[in-house]
Amino acid sequence: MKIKIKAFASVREACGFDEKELTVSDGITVKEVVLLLEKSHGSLSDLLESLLYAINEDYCHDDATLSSGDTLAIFPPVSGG
Amino acid sequence: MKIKIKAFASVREACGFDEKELTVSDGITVKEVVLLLEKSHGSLSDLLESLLYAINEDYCHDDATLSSGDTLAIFPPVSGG
Amino acid sequence: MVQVVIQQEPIDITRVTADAGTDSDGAVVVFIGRARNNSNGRTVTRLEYEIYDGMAHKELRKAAEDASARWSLNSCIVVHRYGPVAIGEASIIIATSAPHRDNAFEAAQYIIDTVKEKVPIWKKEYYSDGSSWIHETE
Amino acid sequence: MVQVVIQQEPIDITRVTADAGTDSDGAVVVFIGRARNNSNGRTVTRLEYEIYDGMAHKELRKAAEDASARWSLNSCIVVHRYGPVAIGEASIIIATSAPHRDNAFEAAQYIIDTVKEKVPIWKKEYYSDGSSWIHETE
Repeated sequence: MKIKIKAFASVREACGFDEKELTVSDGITVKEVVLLLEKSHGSLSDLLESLLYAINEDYCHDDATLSSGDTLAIFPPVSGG
Repeated sequence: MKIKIKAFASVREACGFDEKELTVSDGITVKEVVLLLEKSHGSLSDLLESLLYAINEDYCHDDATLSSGDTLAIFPPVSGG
Repeated sequence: MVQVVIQQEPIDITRVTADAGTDSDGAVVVFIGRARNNSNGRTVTRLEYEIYDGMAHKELRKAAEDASARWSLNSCIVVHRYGPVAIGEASIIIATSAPHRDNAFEAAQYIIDTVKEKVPIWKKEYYSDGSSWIHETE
Repeated sequence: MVQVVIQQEPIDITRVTADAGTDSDGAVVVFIGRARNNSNGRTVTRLEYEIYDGMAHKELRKAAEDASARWSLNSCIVVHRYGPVAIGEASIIIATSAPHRDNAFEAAQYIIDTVKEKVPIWKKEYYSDGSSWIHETE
């Protein structure tokens, strides 16, 4: 199935993209997607511990499973204000 | 000795003056001045319990003693802001 | 910078807000006290503030200086009006600025609390059928 | 009235402050977050904010609506910028109004705390010799 990945701030810079389509196996979890990304974007490792995730603009944990067409956003702790 | 009395807000209205010079005996206390005023301005009685006092623009208690030339201000609880 | 003004004229909120804050400040907090159109269930048509001029200024400055020292403010501006104040107009503005927001918030709250407890200013509410002095804080 | 805006342009502080508050409100609290010229001992030359557009708007609106309901605000306006922000400029403004001041203060603090915890916006500080993403709250 296809999902969309969005990356922000330091994660975007580590991954080298802000948005990307990915073909993954059905029922994949957020954690598994991140491990996939880490293989091709090693510098993501430094950020792993504090990463935040959202599926379709709702925060989720890394054990959430993705469905076809979902947008998974991956980003560091926020610092607005 | 002579002292000056200043009255504000509901106290001013009860006393009918905003400022007045009074001749009093040496060493008179704030409380004694107020009792004097109450004799001539009966409506002051209703306010007595909550009155605040300042001598020369500094808050004081009703057992403070006055000196010649002092300004005694008498007023209800404040309500600015 | 501590600036304290007691004036009869309407408060220039834009100017006070613009004067608050320095380039080292991450936070400016502005508190605006306004004349409300109701009080204890009665319709208020206007307010009038009476002040003990010299002492009000002294106590207000003390509150602003204490807050500036305690919360390391870089700027602290307080303006209070006296005389008639129309509904919707500001009767007081307090603007505090500091590097971090908690300090600016706490200082502004301290100052308005102190005004309502210690600064010799009194509010009279006017209704369609009379008026009354307000003697208690909120 | 809840109004939430995310924009690139400088914030019109005067207009937001003027729009806040109704005739039933005794208190307006305005919080202005500003770009500071220093951070952890380094000189900051400018800031740049990145946002997750749709989600930032959603989370910001949720914070404003939650605060409005919880503290019975009559008005609540939040404006956050994205893109470059010069030193001394406002990156965020929060204006809350309520009949009594405690509610307006608590609501404004809740909203800025929530922004710093949950709204997907990131700050990058630029120095004379580099830049860095800010990942921790104050």
